[in-house]
Amino acid sequence: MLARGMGARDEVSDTGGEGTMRPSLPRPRVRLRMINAKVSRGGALFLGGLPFLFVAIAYLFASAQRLAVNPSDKLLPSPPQMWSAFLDLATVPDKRSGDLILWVDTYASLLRLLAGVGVATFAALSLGIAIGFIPRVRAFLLPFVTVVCVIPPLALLPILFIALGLGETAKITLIALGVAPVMVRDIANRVMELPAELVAKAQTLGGNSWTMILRLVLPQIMPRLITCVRLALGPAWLFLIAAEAIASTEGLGYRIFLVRRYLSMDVILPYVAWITLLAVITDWLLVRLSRAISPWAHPLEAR
Amino acid sequence: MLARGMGARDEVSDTGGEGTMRPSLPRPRVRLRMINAKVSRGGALFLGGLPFLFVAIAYLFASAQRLAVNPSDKLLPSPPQMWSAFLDLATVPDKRSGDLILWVDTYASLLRLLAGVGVATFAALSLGIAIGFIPRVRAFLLPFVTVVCVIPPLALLPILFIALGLGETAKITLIALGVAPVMVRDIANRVMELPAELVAKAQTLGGNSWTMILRLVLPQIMPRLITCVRLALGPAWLFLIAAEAIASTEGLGYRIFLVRRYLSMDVILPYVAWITLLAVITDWLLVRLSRAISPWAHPLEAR
Amino acid sequence: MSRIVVHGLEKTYGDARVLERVNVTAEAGEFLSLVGASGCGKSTFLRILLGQEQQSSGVVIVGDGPIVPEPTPQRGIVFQRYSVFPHLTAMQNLLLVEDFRSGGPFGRVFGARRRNARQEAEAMLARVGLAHARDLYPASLSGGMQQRLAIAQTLLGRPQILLLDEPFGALDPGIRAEMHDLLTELWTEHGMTVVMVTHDIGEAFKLGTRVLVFDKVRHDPQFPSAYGATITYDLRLDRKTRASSHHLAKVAAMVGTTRPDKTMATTAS
Amino acid sequence: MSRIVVHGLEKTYGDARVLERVNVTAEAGEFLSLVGASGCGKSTFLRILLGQEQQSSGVVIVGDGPIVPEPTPQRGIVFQRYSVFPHLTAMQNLLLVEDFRSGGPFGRVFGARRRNARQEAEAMLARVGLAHARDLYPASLSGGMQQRLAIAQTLLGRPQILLLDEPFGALDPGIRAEMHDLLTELWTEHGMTVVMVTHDIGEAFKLGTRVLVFDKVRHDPQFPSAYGATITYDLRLDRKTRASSHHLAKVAAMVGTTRPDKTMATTAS
Amino acid sequence: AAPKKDFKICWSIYVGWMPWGYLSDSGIMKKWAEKNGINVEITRINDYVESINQYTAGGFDGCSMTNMDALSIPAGGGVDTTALIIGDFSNGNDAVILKDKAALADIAGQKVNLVELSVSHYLLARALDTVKLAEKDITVVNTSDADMVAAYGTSDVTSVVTWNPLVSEIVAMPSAHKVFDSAQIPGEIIDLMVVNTETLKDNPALGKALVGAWYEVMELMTSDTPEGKAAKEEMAKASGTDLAGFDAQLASTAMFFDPAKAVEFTNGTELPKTMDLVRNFLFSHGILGTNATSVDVVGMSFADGSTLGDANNVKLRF
Ligand SMILES: Nc1ncnc2c1ncn2[C@@H]1O[C@H](COP(=O)(O)OP(=O)(O)OP(=O)(O)O)[C@@H](O)[C@H]1O
Ligand SMILES: Nc1ncnc2c1ncn2[C@@H]1O[C@H](COP(=O)(O)OP(=O)(O)OP(=O)(O)O)[C@@H](O)[C@H]1O
Ligand SMILES: [Mg+2]
Ligand SMILES: [Mg+2]
Repeated sequence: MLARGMGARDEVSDTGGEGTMRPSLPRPRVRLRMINAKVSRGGALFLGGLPFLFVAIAYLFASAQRLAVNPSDKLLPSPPQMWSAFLDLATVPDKRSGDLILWVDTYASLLRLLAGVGVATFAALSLGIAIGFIPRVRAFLLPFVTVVCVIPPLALLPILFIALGLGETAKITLIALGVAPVMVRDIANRVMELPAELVAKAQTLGGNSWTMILRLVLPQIMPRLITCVRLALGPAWLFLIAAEAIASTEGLGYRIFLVRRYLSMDVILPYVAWITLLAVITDWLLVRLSRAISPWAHPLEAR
Repeated sequence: MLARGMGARDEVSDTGGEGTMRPSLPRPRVRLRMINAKVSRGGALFLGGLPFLFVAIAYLFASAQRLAVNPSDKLLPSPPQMWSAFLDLATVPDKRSGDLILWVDTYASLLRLLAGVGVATFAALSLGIAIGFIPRVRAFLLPFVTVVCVIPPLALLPILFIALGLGETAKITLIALGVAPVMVRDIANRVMELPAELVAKAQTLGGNSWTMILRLVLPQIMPRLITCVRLALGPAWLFLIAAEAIASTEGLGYRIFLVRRYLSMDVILPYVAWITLLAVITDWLLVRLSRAISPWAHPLEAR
Repeated sequence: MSRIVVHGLEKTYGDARVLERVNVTAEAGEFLSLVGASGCGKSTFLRILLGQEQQSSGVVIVGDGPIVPEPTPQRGIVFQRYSVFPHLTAMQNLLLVEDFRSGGPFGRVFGARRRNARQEAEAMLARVGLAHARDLYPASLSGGMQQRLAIAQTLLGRPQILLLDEPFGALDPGIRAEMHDLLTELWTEHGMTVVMVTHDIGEAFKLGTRVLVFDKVRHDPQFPSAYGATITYDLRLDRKTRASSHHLAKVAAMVGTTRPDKTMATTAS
Repeated sequence: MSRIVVHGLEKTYGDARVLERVNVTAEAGEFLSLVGASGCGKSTFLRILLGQEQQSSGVVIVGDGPIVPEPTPQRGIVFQRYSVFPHLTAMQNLLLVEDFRSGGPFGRVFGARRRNARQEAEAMLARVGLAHARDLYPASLSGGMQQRLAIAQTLLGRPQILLLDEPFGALDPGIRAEMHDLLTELWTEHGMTVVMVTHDIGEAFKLGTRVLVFDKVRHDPQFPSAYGATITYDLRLDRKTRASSHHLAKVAAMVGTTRPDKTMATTAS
Repeated sequence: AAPKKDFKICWSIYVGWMPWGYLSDSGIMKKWAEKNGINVEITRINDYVESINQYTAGGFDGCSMTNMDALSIPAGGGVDTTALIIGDFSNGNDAVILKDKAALADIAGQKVNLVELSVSHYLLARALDTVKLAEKDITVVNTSDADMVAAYGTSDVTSVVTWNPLVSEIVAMPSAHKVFDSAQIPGEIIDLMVVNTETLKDNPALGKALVGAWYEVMELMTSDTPEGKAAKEEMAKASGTDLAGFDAQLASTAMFFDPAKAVEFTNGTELPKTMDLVRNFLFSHGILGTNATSVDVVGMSFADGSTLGDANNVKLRF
């Protein structure tokens, strides 16, 4: 079950001088229990890369096979095809508008995403804390949020668009409505999980509901909130794409939707890859943010 | 900020005899801090009902207004219209197929949902635990799952179809792919948050990786898994509807998309309400399940 | 003002009765030492005095009227399982006290007041021997250090009633003695009422003005949790009794002799 | 077989040095009592022996070879902050030991073996005075009861090396004495090696065959965490020394006199 | 409705409606609006159904749609609607396509993928009539238009009914056989620009501006000038294809470039007959409003003043 040769972390040199963190004697060549066998940096890079490599190879293989049968197959274009289509979008100004389509799309989409997720995060923070911390607010809002959570927003699209128009507001609202309820519930759950002792203690120190929220709940919930945002970004992209598919003139989702009818996978796949890249960068930034804001939640020595 | 008259829990009768849980003297009429003021059962029912009441009134008002202008307005039908449309679907056999449409749709959708969420739950459990518990699997799969988490599955639909066809498999896969990555990440996070002491202790008692998973990780993660499923049900319905919009002959999402073609909100709204009802019941069942499986996580006396 | 009156207190969890017929009156400024077998309900009693839990029946009067059924700054607590705020360093944990006390809209004091608070916190840190750990988060503190931090935090709150649940259990004898001095000092200075649970009979006698023993008087071998514990011994200490090893031995013998599933006779260590 | 050899052990966290130049050899069957000021690194030392943490440098040999850097059934532990499995009742917590030991694919034993395990667990529950709490979850147990459960669980595991971190701190004198007896009994019976951290010097002398004092010898007032603690006193106890109040007073005086930010002289309480 | 100055028109991408995008981008609309003293804002909505829904709900004053959808959605929804411009009818743009089968009759027993209740569905019904089959002889699978091309690529799908540009995408695949198209029922699938009747009555300027701008573009498109070619190139680009592709689509669209031809079509006797077929199709599929008890609930009026259906409830006017 274990990849052989990966347990090689015991091969550290035994020259470590005084004060170094490494043991000064070579460690025994023991085979640790699976859950204790740590992975070196290089090993992690290698292992983490494997699944991507596998997918890439599978794609190349399938694409080559399809293209061999039908050279103008659109479903699985070859990497050069995708690259040239992507480059076109990124560097060749659009004939009609003179814009560099990729960048215009990216800018528009990121703005919407930021606004939508921002609103949702704010709602999660304020409502989540209120619901989790104040029993009356919980009694008041939790049933409603629970129900709203399961209403598929896409089914109510017509009402949403008619109430809010087809502009940016509706799109941002769709994203916010799409991701906020889950976030609110999650944060509320976490607030309810705060140790009762800490809350009691804060009260004996003179904390009132408001100052406890500021000084106890907010900082303790922060790392979770960031995790929450990280988990919400996936659905947020989904709603963004859905919103842009209905009414807009630019945006990553709009472009994908537009070319989907023609099965232009040579545009769709690079766009999806680009979205993925953007999302991964966001995710990484959020992890950094969490470490910066809540160092206590990320001890230096992880288990 | 507090609803007056809601703090009335001190008006318990002082006739409580021996051995009763109520205090035998009337409690002082104190005004508790917001976070401590508990809400009585009736109060909770009343408060919890308020938002629904508010939405209902807002709807009735808006609907009446639109219907006054145009009696056959389709956007916000009146409750009797919706009720009769719903009743039709539930009780009158379809002219073409002879089916009771509502039940056929419900059955088809629930089956898909169950299968999709079931697969996702299984993946979350197995992958989540493996990623959270075994560093090598974490190094191997976490980057990939993180990336997959942010790829909007709807953008890759064409590939999904071609690979899996248009049948049930593709729909179930879409649902599973849509909700699984977030669940996997969430469960993995929770497993990583397990107190290091408990894991160390289990090892000193002779637990190996497998038995620790069975006896320590699995039961401790269970309540979270159920919460996870509860949170995932919202997105799952969304993906179900999206999947059914693509190619199908029955299902709740199919019906909604079909009648959206002529803005039959008198069908859409009851269908959405019906979905919501089903989802709320599922949610409630899951809470009961969690209490049954993990009584330790739900102490009798909540804070 | 900080008088405590408990009358006919009873506490049950479901079927299990933990405390019953507990009656005790403590004048302002008294120092009550609570001893009793493990699991007999001492922490539960403190939690009720704190307002974190409510009695099942009976009256609890704190100060001028019935107890406010929620924790207030009037009553301070040190929990048995040391609890400090994990997201704050040792220093910040202490500064938080003044921040909370100010009750300002930002939950934080500024300017001169903050500087004062910082000085006070520094002094307190030094007194509990944590000056060098000023900037460590609780996760990096040893068990005893966390406990000292929790005590320091509670003392900084200057409660009128101080509830201590085995506060010195995790401390080495040297530091324990220092903490005894610190506590005695603050107690004489501020005249607060103290209720302390301890398993160290010597400590109970050294610090308290009164020693209370919790124990079960009734007993059902079939269903051990049918009856709860109550106060079986209430000893007022003056300088003479405090020193009397007779009383000490008596209390020591009482503690731990009525465990519900008792199988052998025990003596105090 | 269950010999422990520690040579030149050093442990640092970032800049802070907690332990340095720790050398100790314990033969199989010895009972080491560890005492020392709060925060000096006793728990850290135990965690290293357990394999939960790794030393920064130095050699640790357990049994026949260098320590396996992960917890194994060879070594049992009772943590300072009592930790039992919150999702299992008291009884289930104890049954888990046999389940884990069996290592079967279901993580559970069946039939006669389960019946035996249940009997053994019942007996152990009764010995630690928890028979009546058999079906309670840890959340419903008092601090002392959880601690007893943790001890019972660890003892059921029959480790060759038993690591105890202030195991009896939360127990009343009566139960504490019983637990002393229980531990001594199992120790003589199974001949395991015990390393116990305690703040109760009396306990250290009563139970141990050897008392080790951890303390700092070097000191930098500017940067208190520059130097770590080491073993400053190593006393082998035979029947004579065990009773000697001279040695006891000496150790008591050593403990808690070298706190990094020491401001006053202390004496043991 | 009181007279007003600002109007909103929406359209969606389809070969016959591409001029709406062009006349908005090129400023022709602005010119005509100013000439009539009003403002007209033209919005493209990517999703065709959503554009009709928005119009029906009152979000827009006018919208591009087919005759069938105009009858079922706005008119069926009580919104009195006038077909202001009859732009074209489909003359091959909609088609029934079979995979590996060449005759329409082979469709019997197959699963047919199409956008249910759309003009494709109507086309299928008409096609089945010609080979004496009924809908119960096949299984209709609702398939979203966005996924039609991809769906055709899967092995489950053996027959589809759809419209351009999807038809040309699919027909380009080697296995595809077009077995029936709208050229066989000419004039029955009509692409309109409809406006709210009341708004139009109170604001005749709107009608003038829209019609004026539209026919200016029509003229431009037919003129053999560089400007005309440029205009068509832009439309081609906007619909995601090139000039050749766009021309190919135009070839199967009977555009009324000449207003007179449109008037002639409107006045023709075929139109009421077509609308009768359409409303029967809608009624039999239960789309004429849920409370529709007969085909006659929604009335239509024609250029000659004749009506079809409930004369007291005329909601669609040609
Ligand atoms: N993860 C960590 N990061 C930084 N410092 C740490 C960490 N863990 C422990 N320390 C430091 O190591 C020192 C020793 O801690 P340890 O818990 O071993 O003390 P101890 O002797 O068990 O004390 P006590 O008697 O109070 O339990 C403490 O000063 C503590 O601040
Ligand atoms: N939530 C609960 N549900 C059921 N029983 C409980 C609960 N909390 C406490 N108990 C029971 O109440 C009894 C008293 O517990 P408590 O913590 O007050 O004991 P204690 O005197 O503080 O003991 P120790 O000295 O060990 O800390 C215990 O027997 C415990 O099992
Ligand atoms: Mg207690
Ligand atoms: Mg320690």
